[in-house]
Amino acid sequence: MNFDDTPQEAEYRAHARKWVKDNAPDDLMQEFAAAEEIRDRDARTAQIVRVAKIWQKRKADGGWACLSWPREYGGRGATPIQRVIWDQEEGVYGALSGPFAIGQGMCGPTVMAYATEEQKRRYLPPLASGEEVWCQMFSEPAGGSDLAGLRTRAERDGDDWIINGQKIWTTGAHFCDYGILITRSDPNVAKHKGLTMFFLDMKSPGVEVRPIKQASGHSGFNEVYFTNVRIPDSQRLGKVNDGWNVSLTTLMNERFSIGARLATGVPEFFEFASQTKLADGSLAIDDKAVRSKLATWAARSNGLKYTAYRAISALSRGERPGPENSIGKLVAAPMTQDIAMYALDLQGQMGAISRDDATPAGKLYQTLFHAIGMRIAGGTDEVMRNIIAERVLGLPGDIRVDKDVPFNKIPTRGR
Amino acid sequence: MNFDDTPQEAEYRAHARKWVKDNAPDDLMQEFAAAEEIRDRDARTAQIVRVAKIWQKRKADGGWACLSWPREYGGRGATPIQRVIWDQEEGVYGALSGPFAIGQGMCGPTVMAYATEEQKRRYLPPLASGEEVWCQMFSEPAGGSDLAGLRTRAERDGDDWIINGQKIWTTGAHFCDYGILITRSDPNVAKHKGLTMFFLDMKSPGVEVRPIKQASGHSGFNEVYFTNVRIPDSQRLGKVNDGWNVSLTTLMNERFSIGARLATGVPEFFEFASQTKLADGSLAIDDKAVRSKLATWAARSNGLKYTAYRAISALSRGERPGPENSIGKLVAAPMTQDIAMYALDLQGQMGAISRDDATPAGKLYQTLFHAIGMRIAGGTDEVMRNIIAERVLGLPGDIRVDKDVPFNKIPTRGR
Amino acid sequence: MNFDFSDEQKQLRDQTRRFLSETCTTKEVRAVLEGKHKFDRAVWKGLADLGLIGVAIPEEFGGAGAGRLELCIVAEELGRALAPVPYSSTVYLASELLMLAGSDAQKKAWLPRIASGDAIGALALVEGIGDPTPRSIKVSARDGKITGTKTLVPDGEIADFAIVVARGKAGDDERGVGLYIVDLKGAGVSAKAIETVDPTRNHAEMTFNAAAADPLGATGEGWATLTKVLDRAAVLVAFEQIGGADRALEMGRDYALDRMAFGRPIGSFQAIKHMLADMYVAATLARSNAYYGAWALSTDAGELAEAAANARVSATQAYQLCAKNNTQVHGGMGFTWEFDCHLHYRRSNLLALSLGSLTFWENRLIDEMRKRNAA
Amino acid sequence: MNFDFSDEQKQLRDQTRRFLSETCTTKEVRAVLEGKHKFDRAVWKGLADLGLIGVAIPEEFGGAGAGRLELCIVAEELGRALAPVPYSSTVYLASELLMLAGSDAQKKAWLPRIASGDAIGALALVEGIGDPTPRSIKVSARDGKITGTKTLVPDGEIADFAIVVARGKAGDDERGVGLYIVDLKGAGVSAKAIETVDPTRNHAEMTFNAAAADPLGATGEGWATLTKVLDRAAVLVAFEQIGGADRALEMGRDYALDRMAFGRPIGSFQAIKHMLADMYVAATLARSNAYYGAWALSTDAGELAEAAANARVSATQAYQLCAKNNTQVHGGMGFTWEFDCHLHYRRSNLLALSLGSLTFWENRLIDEMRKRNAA
Repeated sequence: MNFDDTPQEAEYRAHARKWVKDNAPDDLMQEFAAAEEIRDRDARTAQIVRVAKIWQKRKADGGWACLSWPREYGGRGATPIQRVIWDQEEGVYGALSGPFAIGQGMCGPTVMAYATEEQKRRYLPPLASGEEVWCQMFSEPAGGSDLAGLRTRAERDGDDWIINGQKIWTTGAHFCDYGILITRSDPNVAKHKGLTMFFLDMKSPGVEVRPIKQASGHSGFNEVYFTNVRIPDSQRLGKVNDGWNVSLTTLMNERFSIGARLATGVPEFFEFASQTKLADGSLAIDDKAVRSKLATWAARSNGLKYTAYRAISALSRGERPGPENSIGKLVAAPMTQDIAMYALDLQGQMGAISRDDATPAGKLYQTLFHAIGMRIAGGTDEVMRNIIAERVLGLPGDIRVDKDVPFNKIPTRGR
Repeated sequence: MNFDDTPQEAEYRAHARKWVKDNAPDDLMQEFAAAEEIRDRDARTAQIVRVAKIWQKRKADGGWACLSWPREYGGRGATPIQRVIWDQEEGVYGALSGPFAIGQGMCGPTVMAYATEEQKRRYLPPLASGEEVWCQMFSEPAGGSDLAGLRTRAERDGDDWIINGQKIWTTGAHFCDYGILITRSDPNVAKHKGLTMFFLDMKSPGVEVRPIKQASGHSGFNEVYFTNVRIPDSQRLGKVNDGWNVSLTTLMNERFSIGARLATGVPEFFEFASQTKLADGSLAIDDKAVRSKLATWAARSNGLKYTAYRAISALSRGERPGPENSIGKLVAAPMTQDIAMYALDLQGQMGAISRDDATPAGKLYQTLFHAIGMRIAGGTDEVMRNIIAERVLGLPGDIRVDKDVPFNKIPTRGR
Repeated sequence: MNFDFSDEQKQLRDQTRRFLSETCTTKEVRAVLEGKHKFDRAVWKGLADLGLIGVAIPEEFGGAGAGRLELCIVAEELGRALAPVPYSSTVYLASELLMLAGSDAQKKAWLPRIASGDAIGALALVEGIGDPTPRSIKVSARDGKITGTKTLVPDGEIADFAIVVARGKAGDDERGVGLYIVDLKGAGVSAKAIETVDPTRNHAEMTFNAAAADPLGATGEGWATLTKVLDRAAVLVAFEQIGGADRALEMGRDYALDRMAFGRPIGSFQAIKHMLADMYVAATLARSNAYYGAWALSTDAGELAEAAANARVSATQAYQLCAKNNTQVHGGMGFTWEFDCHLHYRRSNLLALSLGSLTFWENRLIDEMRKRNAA
Repeated sequence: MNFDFSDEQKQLRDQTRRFLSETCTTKEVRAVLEGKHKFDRAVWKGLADLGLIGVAIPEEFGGAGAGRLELCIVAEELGRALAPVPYSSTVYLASELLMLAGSDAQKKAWLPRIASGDAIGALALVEGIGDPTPRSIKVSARDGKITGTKTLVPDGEIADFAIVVARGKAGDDERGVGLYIVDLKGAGVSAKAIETVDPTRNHAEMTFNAAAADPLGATGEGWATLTKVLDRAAVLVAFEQIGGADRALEMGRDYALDRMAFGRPIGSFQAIKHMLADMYVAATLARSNAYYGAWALSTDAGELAEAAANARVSATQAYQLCAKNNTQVHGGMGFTWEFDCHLHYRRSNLLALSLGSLTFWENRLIDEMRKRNAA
């Protein structure tokens, strides 16, 4: 048991480290941080994407973009563990590539699995190099946890499909060039059996992107409306009505993010408690109630870290980590919410102040709202528990009353 | 808003208080407490029942037994609020009547609703006066939360029924004279539709009572085995195959116990924390971690107390309290378990000692095991949450895959 | 035993609820949230016209002369409706302080104006991070002038007068702390808006620069007076919280009944059912504890401090749980600005800190339990 | 990175599990529970024969000369099997104390006998309610004789020797505390059985009346030595706990798959599914934290104290949760003596207090986090 690289891994790490050192984008990081201060959403986005593209292109030129992809599609055929080593060495600079995360992490693998060779050679390299940005359009107002309940229609019209409907929670739609889109192509069959996947140009006529205002007041996501949008059948991914299986490729890649650092709120709370005095003049971290809570949170946070290390070790042995890695978000999301509430409480009435530089726990204030989304995005706490119960522990699935029922016969209102 | 009696209530209370004062069974209480020290189960039970019968008979002679029952069946036709006032005035002495609780609280109302007039006049007065003791035989190894899944068979044989099967968790079966029994009379129909209720003499040939050893090592409950036990059809309660509806009468009365004091562990923990010093020499109750936990527990415990007061107020206005009173056990049971574990923890390694007079939290040690049963008896935590969700909040019932399936076609093994 | 409100009080509840359901929908709440106004004047005026601001103010000072139980009723409805009005500052705090410690002249000067809705009051107490203690009070009151900064004053921007907790004598203990009435329209007062988790309630940082101050009661008695009024106010805030908790529970229940997933209402899944059951349990316990607080408040019982702390701990936990779980039940919709879930999430987190943190009230509950047991 | 056990270590695990599954079923555990023996001699002898008692004892003292990682492996399996043997007392505590602080003669005297299974050791530390501190040590060691009472000594009745924490010099602080080897077969020693929550593990109150004592290391260094060994032992107990947690989770999962209610396996109800998912999460976090502890233990890293506390907090919470929830999943069956649920419920509550309470280890974790951050 050790934390050491194998000789090959060590060599790869040295190589990556040198490249990062030689190409360190500290200037870009400053611009990236400065963008956070820009209040206008479009201007802020523009600056973030501009900076991201510079760094991504630099990585692509150096051979570090999408490095586990085949060379012919813009990668370098790296192993999963090499990918992890790169991520570790890229470190904080990895944040710069945020705008490409979904495109490269989810759309790319789907295109790779289902597009024609010609399409792959056309679309994957610029996706890898950041020259073109992709988004993923799955969620709908009526299809959240029940993704297959989606209603966006695709109707065949000659060599094209006509799309009408609405997607929601689309990250980056407002700055993306392309997107993958799942639609309902046959409402007369059971819900999983009538879906078809496409990719499309986000500038297509009839596509309208609108920002969603979140509970916090910020706008990080979009709604995308489709009005008679025309997609050539050649941009279909997978077979007609086989979109559910195609989407599983995409989603499997969503959950396959080993060692991705989830915000747990623990370091922030530790720092806060180490600096903040309570009403009786004592330091918060000397308070027994604070210590007891922090110890539990710290142990859970540490547990996530070392669970990721175990997964990396499995990768290093050439194994593929399983669904047990889905515990990360389930542990982190509600915990950050609890931590934020407790940090506010320890400050008394001043804890209510929302300007994040105004109070010692200001950063934790933002978590109060961030946690709401974190507990839902990519599967609610309840869905994650179901996944663990069913896929890890082998317990039965929920009873499916809509199984084998034609989609258009499934009730849409509870009462 | 006040805690005052109406003039009528005050008069009733004064009357009850005087009687209790004049007849105070302090001598019986001593014998009752002494019985706890007797290790032999039968001898202990015999002493408890003997003492209970003396007090119950005294109450019956004074007109205070089952006082809400009609006079012709041994009661005095009191209102529900008068019953509550009596319970308050009887106070700690009420514990003496423990052996009659199930018979008077559950069997009596069922007999009253379904037996013949002759039977009622024969059986109810001695049940009220404690001269005859009754038990309730519903639960089975295969029918816990799913009571209607029971398997004890009743087969018609002329004017009799022949009973074969097994009941479990039968309180008091070893000292009871009579019992009510629910059986499966028709396995070919859906499970709720093939049940029939009876009452029987517990001395009937073929009835065998065996103690159950609990997780704690104690034996408070019994299994009851039936081997070709013969019950005359005249002892049937309700119609053939209508036993499910009859059982609802019984169970409704189980849950209708207003203001019944549930052990929450809070007073014991408060006393413990006020007396126990921690490793740093400080009193536990001065420790911030202890205070925070205790405050939450105390507020929940107080909440139960004042919820009972609200129910009593509704009774006083002539209203019938609803299913919202089922929160008591759901709140108290897991809380006592948490409190017990925490009390043991605060004592360090010595907390593990099981002799209840050996450590300051000795009483709380017993709670560790008591809580296991409390979280299950009369409906598990999960069943109680379902009841609240469905009957109070109006949410849909669970999907019933065994609805309308003949009982003998329902699978009995999960894999 | 009649551990419930009277029929007349229930009528008051119905009347208040009707008024608020007509004039104070979430449309009005959102107008304040989005900064269109600093509070809702129409609701405030309506409350005054119905006699609800001065409900507990004696008739001789222009009020309705009813009791504290009626205040509890109104508080619950305001909490339920998320009313964006300075009721707690003006009524639970300023008005109660005046009634408890004010001279006849002071009462005559302010109470009628409060009752009529013409004067909004505020309590200027907090001077920094943490729950206030006598030691934390540095703002000074000398020669009838107040100087210093109060870092967070609820309704500070919209109030007409404030009761300022200030140090009237040297030292750092309770003996030097007094209460002072400051007319905020006078010289030497400035207020800067502070945005909090719940912008539907106004907050400001207030700086006093030799502002004219009228002592309310004797210096040295200020802290004791304040403590007593905070206990009373705690019961009333608990009623706001149980009103909010009930509403959040209803919202969650309704959404769970309507929203379909996998061909079923999501309320048919045990994960959702049990989440809602837990909310119901917390809300019920909190309501019962609030009722006990109401009894102690209305009778000025010796148990008030314990009952108030008990009510606050229970109500804070219940409202936070209900608001948080309601948001979770709503899934992605709960994460949008458009749905009302975040309004309760915001308010629950604001009220959790009002008049002192959960930790503060937990400690107060234990202290009072010990006192009672020692007695 | 290879943050996992090696293939050889995994073979050791399989071998240990096989041995225990044959010789240490719950039938054997129950024999001890019901008082038929004070521990299971056959299992103890088998462990010795397999070289598992002396697995970490150097070969020169009769051991297998393997490392602490191998100990972790064995510990997990013993926890899983609820083994009723004095392994933790003898191996994690007595043997480790001897190896850390013993003279060559002391090692020669005891370690080979430990490895062969002929000598059972115990740590006599606790003198009353609460986690031990230097101040709590009153048992005295004077002129080579120990006098006083240790209120709870794990394996006290069955041990052949004890390492007694005693006060060798006047005063009440750490400087007077030393460790002493006492042969329990000698004069002046008496042991009285004490029943605990888990009677499958022996406990006794031990009284020393001028019992002959052999100092283990210098007086004044005793507390530091003890602290270091408790940290090491904490990692090993955490492995026992994760073994138990995993087994309790499996039992709950298996029962949920088999047991039918309402025509479905109870494991198809979300309330049960999610309870089991939460158990899985806790057990997984605890396992990962235990592995980090194992790394720190095996390398004697500077992070050991923090890693040990982290492992203990996590493992205690996980095992208590899994054992408690497993019992709840079993419904009425979990409340019977006949089903094995209570065996884990008992053991989880015993181990939660071993080597110090959860509160103790929580505080130690925070202290160590602060030290690291200050450095």
